[in-house]
Amino acid sequence: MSEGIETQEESLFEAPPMAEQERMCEAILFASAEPVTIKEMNARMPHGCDAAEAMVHLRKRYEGRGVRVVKVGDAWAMRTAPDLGFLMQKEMVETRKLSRAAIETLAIIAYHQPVTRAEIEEIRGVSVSRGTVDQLLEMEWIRFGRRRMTPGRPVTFVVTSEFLDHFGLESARDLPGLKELRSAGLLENRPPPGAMPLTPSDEDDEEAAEGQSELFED
Amino acid sequence: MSEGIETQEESLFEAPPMAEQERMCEAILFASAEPVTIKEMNARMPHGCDAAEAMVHLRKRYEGRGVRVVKVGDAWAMRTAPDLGFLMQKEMVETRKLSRAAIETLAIIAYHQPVTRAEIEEIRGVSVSRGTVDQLLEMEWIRFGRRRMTPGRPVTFVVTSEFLDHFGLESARDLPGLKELRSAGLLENRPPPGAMPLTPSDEDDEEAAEGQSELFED
Amino acid sequence: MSEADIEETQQISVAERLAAEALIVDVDGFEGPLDLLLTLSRTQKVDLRKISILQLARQYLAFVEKAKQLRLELAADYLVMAAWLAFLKSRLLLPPDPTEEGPSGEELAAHLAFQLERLQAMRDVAAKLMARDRMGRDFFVRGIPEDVTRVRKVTYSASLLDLMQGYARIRTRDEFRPFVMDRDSVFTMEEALERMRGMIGFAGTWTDILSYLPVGWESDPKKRRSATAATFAASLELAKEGKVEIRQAETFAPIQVRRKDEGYV
Repeated sequence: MSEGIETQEESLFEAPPMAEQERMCEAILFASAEPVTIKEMNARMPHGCDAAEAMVHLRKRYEGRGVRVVKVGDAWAMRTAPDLGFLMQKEMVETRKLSRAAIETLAIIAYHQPVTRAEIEEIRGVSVSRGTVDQLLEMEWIRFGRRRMTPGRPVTFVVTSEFLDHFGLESARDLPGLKELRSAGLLENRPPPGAMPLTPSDEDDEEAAEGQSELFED
Repeated sequence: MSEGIETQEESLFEAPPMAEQERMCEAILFASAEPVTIKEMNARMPHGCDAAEAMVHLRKRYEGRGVRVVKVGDAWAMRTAPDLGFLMQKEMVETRKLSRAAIETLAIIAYHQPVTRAEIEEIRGVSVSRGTVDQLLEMEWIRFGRRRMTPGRPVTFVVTSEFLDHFGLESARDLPGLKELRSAGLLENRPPPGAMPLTPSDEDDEEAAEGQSELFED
Repeated sequence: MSEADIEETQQISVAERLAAEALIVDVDGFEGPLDLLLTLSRTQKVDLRKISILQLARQYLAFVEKAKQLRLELAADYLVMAAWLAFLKSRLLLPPDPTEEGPSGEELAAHLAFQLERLQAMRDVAAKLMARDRMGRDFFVRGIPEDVTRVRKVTYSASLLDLMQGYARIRTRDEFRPFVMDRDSVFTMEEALERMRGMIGFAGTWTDILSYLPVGWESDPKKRRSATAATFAASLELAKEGKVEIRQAETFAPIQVRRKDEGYV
C-alpha cells in the first residue's frame, strides 16, 4: 500500500533537473565539515533526487579547483586541494605528536585489519601498552571490530572513516603499498613454528580467560 | 627554503597564472573560519598575486551554483545559496510513546464515552492535566462530545474516527471488555490474597461503575 | 667461548664495535629484542630476505655479552631472545638430528627472517602513511561549517495493547479498593489511644477495658473484634507510658485498667 503511494508521489512531483540536484549536493557538502553519505543527501533532497548521479557531475566540476570533492569511505566531503596547504598556515592545527609505538600500531591495524592485540604484539615483538591503543581510540582513528571467532573470542581493531578522512584515503584499499605487501606475503598471518620467543603466549592466555568469563556471564 | 621565499618576494619570478590565483582564493575562502579581506589574501598568496582580480573571476565562476561568493563588509566569504537553505534542515522524526497518563485518559474516554473530565478524574483517582487532554485533542484521537445535561453542563469527550483507524477498530464497541483483558493475561495484577472481597454495598458510592457493569461480569 | 665465536669477535671491525657500543648505551631506546635485531641486521647491508640469521644471532649474542660486561641491566625479554638465539645458532651449525622433534633450525630462521621483514615493511608503510597529505596540515575542511538545523518532529504512538493495559491498570486499581472501604469496620490503635487518653483520667478504680469501646462498635462482631483489639493495644501502650496499671485475674478473665497516680510507685 505504501509502495503505491510512493509511485504516485513520484509521478505527481517530478524530481528537479540534474543541474539543480548537483547544486543541492554542492550546498550540502559545502556546508558540512563532516563527510556526508549519499543516503543522507537523498534524505535531505526533494523526493526523486539521485544524489549518487549528481555527485558524479559535481566531482567532475571540481576537478583541478582549489577545493576538491573527495570520497571518504561511503561518504563525500569537500576539502581544499593539498597543493595549496602552504596558504593555510593560519588554519593549521597542531596535531598531537604520535609516539613511534603509536604510529607503528596504527599502521599495523590499517594494513592488517581486523587485527587482535596479540597479533599486533607478534608483529612488533613487544607488548602493546594500553595507553597507545587508548590514544588511537581517543583520536577516533581506530575502533573495535568484530570479535575473532577463535578460542577466547579476542576483540579486533579496525581503522575508522575519520582515519581515512585525515589521511585523504577513499578506502582502506587505497593504503600506500598495500598491494606490494600483500603480494610479498607480508600481510599473511603465518603461525610461528614451535616455540618462538616473540609469541605473546601469555597475552593469549589472558585474553582467552577474559573471553571465557564473558561467555560464562552470558 | 626561506631563500626560496625571498627570491619570490623579490619578484624575480612571475606571479602564478590567474587561474592558479583563483584556486588559491577559493581554497582560502573555503577554509577560513571568518570572511577574508583582499589585503589578507594578498598577504597569504605568493608575491605578485592580485587577489582582487582573482576574486572577480571566482565570483563569476560560482554564479548560479549551490555555493556563492559574497561580500561581507570589506571582506569575502563563501556561503550556500539562499534558495537552498531548506537543505540545511535535517528533519528528525522522533516517535515517542504516549505517556501513561495520556494512555489511561484515552482508555477511559474510549471505554466510557461520552465522559466528562470530572468522571475521568474520578475513575483515574487523580486529576487530569490540561496538557494531557490537549495532547489527545491535538492528535485528533479525541474530540468534544455533547454537553452533559446536568448542572454546569460540562463538556464530554468522545474518541474520533482517527482513533478507531489508528487502533484498527470499527467502533468503540469493539474494544475488549475486562473479561477478555483478563483472559488475555492483561489483568494479571490480582488483588493480594487476604484482601476483603468487594461487597455490593461498598460499591454503591462509585458512580462510574454503573455504566461499565457489563464489563465486570466474570 | 668456541673457536668460531672468537674468530667472529675478531672479525668485527672498529666501526662496528663503536656502533655496537652506541647500541648498548641506547638500549632503552629499543622497542624490544625484535627492534634490536632489525637494527643489527642493517650492518649486514643486504636485502632482509637474504639476511644471514646465523650472523645476526652472533651479533645479538655479542651485544648481550657486551651489555653484561658493562653491567647493564637487560630486560628479561632480551635475555630470553639471547637464549633462544643461542639455541637456534647451535641448531643451524650442527647437522640435523633425525630423532629431534619440532621445527628445524632452517624453519625457525626463516620465520625470524619473515618477522624482521614484516616489521621493517610495517615501519616503511607507517612512514609513508604519515608522509601523506594530511587533514589540518595539507588540506582543510570547511572553515565555517553551517549549522544544520535539526527540525525535531515528534509523533506519539500507542498500540491497542498499551491502551488495554492502561485501562486494565485502572480497573485493577479499583479492585484494590476494599482496602479503603474496609476501614469502615476497622478501629485503629491510634483512634483507641486518643479515646482512652481522654477518659483515663476519670478511672480511679479498676475498670474493664471493654467499657472503653466506642459507641456503636459493640454489637457488630467484626467491629467489636477490631475495637477490642485496638483498645487492648492502646491500654498496653498507656501502661508502657506509665499512665495506667493493667491487670487480669486469670486467663480469659476481663482485663482491667486503672489510672496510675503521679508519684505513686
